[in-house]
Amino acid sequence: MIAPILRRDLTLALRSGGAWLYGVFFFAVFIALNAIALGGSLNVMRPLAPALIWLAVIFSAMLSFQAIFQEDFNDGNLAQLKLSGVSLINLCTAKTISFALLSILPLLAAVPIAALVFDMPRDVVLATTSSLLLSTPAIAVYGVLSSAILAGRRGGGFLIVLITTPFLIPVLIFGLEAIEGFSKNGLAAIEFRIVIGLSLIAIAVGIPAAAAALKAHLE
Amino acid sequence: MIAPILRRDLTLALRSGGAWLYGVFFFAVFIALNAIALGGSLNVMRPLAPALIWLAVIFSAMLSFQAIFQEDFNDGNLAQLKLSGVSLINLCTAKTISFALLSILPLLAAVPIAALVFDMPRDVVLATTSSLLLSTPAIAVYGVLSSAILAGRRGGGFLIVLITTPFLIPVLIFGLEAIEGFSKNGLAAIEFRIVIGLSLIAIAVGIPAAAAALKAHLE
Amino acid sequence: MSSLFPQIEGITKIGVTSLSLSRGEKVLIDALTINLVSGDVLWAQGDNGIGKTTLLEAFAGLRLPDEGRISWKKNGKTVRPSRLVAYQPHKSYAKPSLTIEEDINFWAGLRKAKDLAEEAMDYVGLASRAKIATQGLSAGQKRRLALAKLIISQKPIWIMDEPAAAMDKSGVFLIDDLIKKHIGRGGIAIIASHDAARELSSHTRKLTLQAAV
Amino acid sequence: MSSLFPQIEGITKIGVTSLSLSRGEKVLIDALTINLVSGDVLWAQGDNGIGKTTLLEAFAGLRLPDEGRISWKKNGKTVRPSRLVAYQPHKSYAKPSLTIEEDINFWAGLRKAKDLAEEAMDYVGLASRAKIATQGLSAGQKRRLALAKLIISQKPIWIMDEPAAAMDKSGVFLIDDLIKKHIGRGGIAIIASHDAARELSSHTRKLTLQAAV
Amino acid sequence: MINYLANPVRFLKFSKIATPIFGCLALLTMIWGLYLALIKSPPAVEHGQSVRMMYVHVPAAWCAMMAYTALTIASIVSFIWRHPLADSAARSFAIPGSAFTFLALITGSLWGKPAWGTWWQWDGRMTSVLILFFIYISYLALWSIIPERKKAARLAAILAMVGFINIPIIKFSVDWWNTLHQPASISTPGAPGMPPEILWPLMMMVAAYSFLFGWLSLRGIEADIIKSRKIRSHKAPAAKATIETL
Ligand code: HEM
Ligand SMILES: Nc1ncnc2c1ncn2[C@@H]1O[C@H](COP(=O)(O)OP(=O)(O)OP(=O)(O)O)[C@@H](O)[C@H]1O
Ligand SMILES: Nc1ncnc2c1ncn2[C@@H]1O[C@H](COP(=O)(O)OP(=O)(O)OP(=O)(O)O)[C@@H](O)[C@H]1O
Ligand SMILES: [Mg+2]
Ligand SMILES: [Mg+2]
Repeated sequence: MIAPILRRDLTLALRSGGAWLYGVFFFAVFIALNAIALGGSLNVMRPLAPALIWLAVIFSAMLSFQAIFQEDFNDGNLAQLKLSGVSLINLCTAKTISFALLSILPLLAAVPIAALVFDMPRDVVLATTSSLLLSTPAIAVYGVLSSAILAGRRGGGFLIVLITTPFLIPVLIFGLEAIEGFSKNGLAAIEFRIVIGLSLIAIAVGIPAAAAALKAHLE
Repeated sequence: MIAPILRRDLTLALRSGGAWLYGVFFFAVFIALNAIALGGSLNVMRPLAPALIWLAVIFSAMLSFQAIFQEDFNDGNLAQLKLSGVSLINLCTAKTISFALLSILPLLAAVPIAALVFDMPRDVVLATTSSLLLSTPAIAVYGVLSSAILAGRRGGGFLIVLITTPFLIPVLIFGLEAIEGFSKNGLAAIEFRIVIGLSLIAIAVGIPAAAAALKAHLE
Repeated sequence: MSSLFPQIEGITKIGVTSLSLSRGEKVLIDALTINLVSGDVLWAQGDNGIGKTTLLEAFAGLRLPDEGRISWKKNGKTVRPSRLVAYQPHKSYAKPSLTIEEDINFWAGLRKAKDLAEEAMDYVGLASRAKIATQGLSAGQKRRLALAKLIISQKPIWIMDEPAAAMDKSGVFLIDDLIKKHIGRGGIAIIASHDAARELSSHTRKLTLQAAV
Repeated sequence: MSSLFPQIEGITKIGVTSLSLSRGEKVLIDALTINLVSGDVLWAQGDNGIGKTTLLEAFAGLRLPDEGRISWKKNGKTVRPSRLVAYQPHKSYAKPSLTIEEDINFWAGLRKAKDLAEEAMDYVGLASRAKIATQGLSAGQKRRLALAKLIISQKPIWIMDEPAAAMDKSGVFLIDDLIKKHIGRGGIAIIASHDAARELSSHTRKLTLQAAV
Repeated sequence: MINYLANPVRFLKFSKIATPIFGCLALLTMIWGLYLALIKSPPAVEHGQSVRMMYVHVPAAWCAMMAYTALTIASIVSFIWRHPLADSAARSFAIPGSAFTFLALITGSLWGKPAWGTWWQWDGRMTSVLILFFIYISYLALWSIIPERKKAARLAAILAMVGFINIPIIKFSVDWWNTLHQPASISTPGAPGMPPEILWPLMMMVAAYSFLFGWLSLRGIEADIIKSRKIRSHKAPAAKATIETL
């Protein structure tokens, strides 16, 4: 029962007038404003580039977190989904996948462009993209979890930022470490294994927790 | 007729479970994640501090832009406000003031704390706070304008970021210049006059434009 | 008649000339002409989706006509619709986190009629709930709150979309009584409803919309 | 009887024992005991805000009782409410940007009943609007869409909150007809409505809630 | 002239003649200009063959700005007189306008690599073109997310007009910011005393881009008029209204 929900979420996203693409624009705006604020000299920017790209992805994702369950909760669709007999674990899995597809992967596609703007060396681009890709499950799961916890709170947008920060800080730290590690050991670097581990833990813990949070809302 | 709307917005904000404070949390999270991602050494961070604080304010404000009219539009309150005979100019003025009070001023109060974290010299803190304070009207007006244009669009959150960016970039640039200027000429620096000018232009152009946008939605 | 329903000064008119309205690809109303003056009731009927709500929105000045025009007149002078019209839509427009009292006081304040707020709450039967946040209200209570706001608006033209939906029996009586009082003091009422049209004034007109074949 | 209404296998029961429900400080339902089996209709009545919707949510398993318990049984075995219950709330739960067709197909797909979607749309009179986004639907059309989703859910217990609100005359007939068919095939219907209770099955029970004095 | 063309029927008549003319002129000047630019003109002393990029880049940048000016004028007309043709025009200017902006960015980047060894510099001019691109994108996005045409036209017009007021401010601000942080490190081979063998192909390409812009815009307006007519003729019939007095 994951496929129909996934399909519906993708349809809804396509109907939203390209709203899913705006994440990419946010990414671009984030990079541009940072470049402007930090003075714009490439010598200053180049070493900061992987960190800025990571931050752009994290913030862009964070801003979409709230929407994961909010609408379905407010318009009564979540209650109906529960009554329809869909397992909440499946529901959370579907939401994780659709979030990763719609809100994170487009950002990864934008990384090479950011790389041009910062004049990043090719292997740093590769390392940045890989570390982001491997962290995608963790980012998406924590988004689903916090959105499930806060479903239906108006003005929860900022609170969600606060709730997810502690979860995302390790992801960010090891993601950036992995980029460093890459320059020495390539994809075999131990840091990449840590990143993968973080993603697996997130899935194992976060999805059941999100399902439990939804259940608590619906009874 | 500005006062009752302002009073209601403030009441609603207080009822929202502290949602208006989350802007401050976002500000803190933004600073913290930047510090972590950029490596955290004070020598690297100190010169970047005013820029990071400005960015934190801009992004935090941007994220609240959408909410300015969205709920009032979706639940029919905006149509009723129009029918009640409130002039849309007054409405936009009230929204600008409430946004400045609820979403920007708390951030300014948080600037001194960020200053401690970055170990900023006292006059830089003063310069940063003044430049932000003088830019507050411009930031708030552009938020009201873009929210009025996008009222009622679901998924407009990111689009609002895109729409407001071109307006906020000059504010950001001159705001940061003003901080530089302060070190030479204090508050008398020409850059401060430019910042004030930008705010005045924003008010003169943005509020009537926002009112016109609301009118377009409601007829 | 209590101070909730003061006499309405002057003559109010609403004139519709060859009005056309459409939604998406669908023309709902075409070439409708009708004039209403103080003391008139217009009772719009028709199947689901025929266009009653769309028409009411145009009457309220919240929807531009595709063609034709609507004019709102006070003592012969054309004025903005917001001067004359109060509109009760299908959906409640109470702020979830405000109490009933706060919500109604806000609208009363805008009309400079704070003294009426309490009386109106009492009139629609919500006085005992005054301190509850409106998000906890039942469907019918939300409609009653909207009625109270209609009253305190002190406008001569009332536009009501399905006012009796979700109302209990006493609520339906209340609505009829309200409309009669409003007409009696020189108001106009425009109502969309699936209930059989009732003669609420000596000038009740029934507008029936029927699907074209 | 068309394939939209297949016979319901086995016996369905819903048992409520000394149920108490409250909202905020207010106790709405206290010590209610009632049992319903296949073929029963429960018609809940009472003034606005008395607690009908709150009760229906508890029946649907969407609200935990303060005290007492509710059990849902299929052939004597207790099961989760989501196995048995379909619920039509006051508010429409259609996704604004999906077309009617897409919205209904989604729910049909979840119930593995895609073949019924079209028939159900036709049954409630929306077939001609299948390609319109649900945000454009009129109030009554939204209720009809919810009815269609109730049908395709293929559940034995139907819980309907004010189903006739905003419905035109043909819609009211449709609802009565639907409920009769559903009861005829061994279903249970629980209805909250301000309309006079009608005998929709030989086992229609009326539950009247009255404010305590 | 403008008054005359404001009627869609007359406009269609006019564009039936004008569109192919613009198309042909665009094609001719483009071929001639490219010939002059790519084959006939000499490589620059400083930049070698890569100078030829200038003939694609500079006209694109100019036309991007010209298109925005046209867009603003159409928006003002649309806002004040609520004329549907002005809406069509505004929207039809924005599409090629955004394409030219994008082209200026891309060709600038491609030029930047051989010229300065990097694809991008955060200098004032490039930054302001990037911002112009943002404005175009949000303008077009606004059209795409609002289904009601009249409403979309009005809101988009407001955005375009306010955006125009902002453009000198952007230009002023990024130049200012750039001069303080980055002393001009870019050599611009386009100073006023340009030799004719560079000026000529450049002017020819500017003409080509302008005709192209005219052609694309006219076609856009035409298509828009025809589409809105089709919608109008396809509309389902209205309900029958009867009024009786009780
Ligand atoms: C993405 C990067 C670039 C952008 C967005 C850009 C943008 C522009 C714009 C807007 C203009 C017209 C300015 C005016 O008329 O005042 C222009 C002209 C010009 N650009 Fe670029 N440019 C870019 C990269 C480059 C590069 C790498 C070079 C060469 C090294 C270059 C050389 C020129 C020249 C020679 C002109 C004509 C200058 C003049 O007429 O005064 N541009 N560019
Ligand atoms: N984009 C669209 N394309 C075609 N038809 C549309 C579109 N949007 C709305 N409609 C139709 O417009 C009509 C709107 O009807 P409206 O809400 O005015 O009806 P109503 O008479 O108030 O009905 P009800 O009694 O159910 O409240 C509906 O029939 C709907 O299907
Ligand atoms: N926080 C609260 N404190 C006190 N009372 C509350 C609170 N929240 C809700 N209520 C009351 O609970 C009741 C909920 O009623 P419910 O929605 O079940 O009524 P209903 O019988 O369905 O009415 P209707 O016919 O209008 O739909 C209302 O009377 C409401 O005022
Ligand atoms: Mg309606
Ligand atoms: Mg109810």
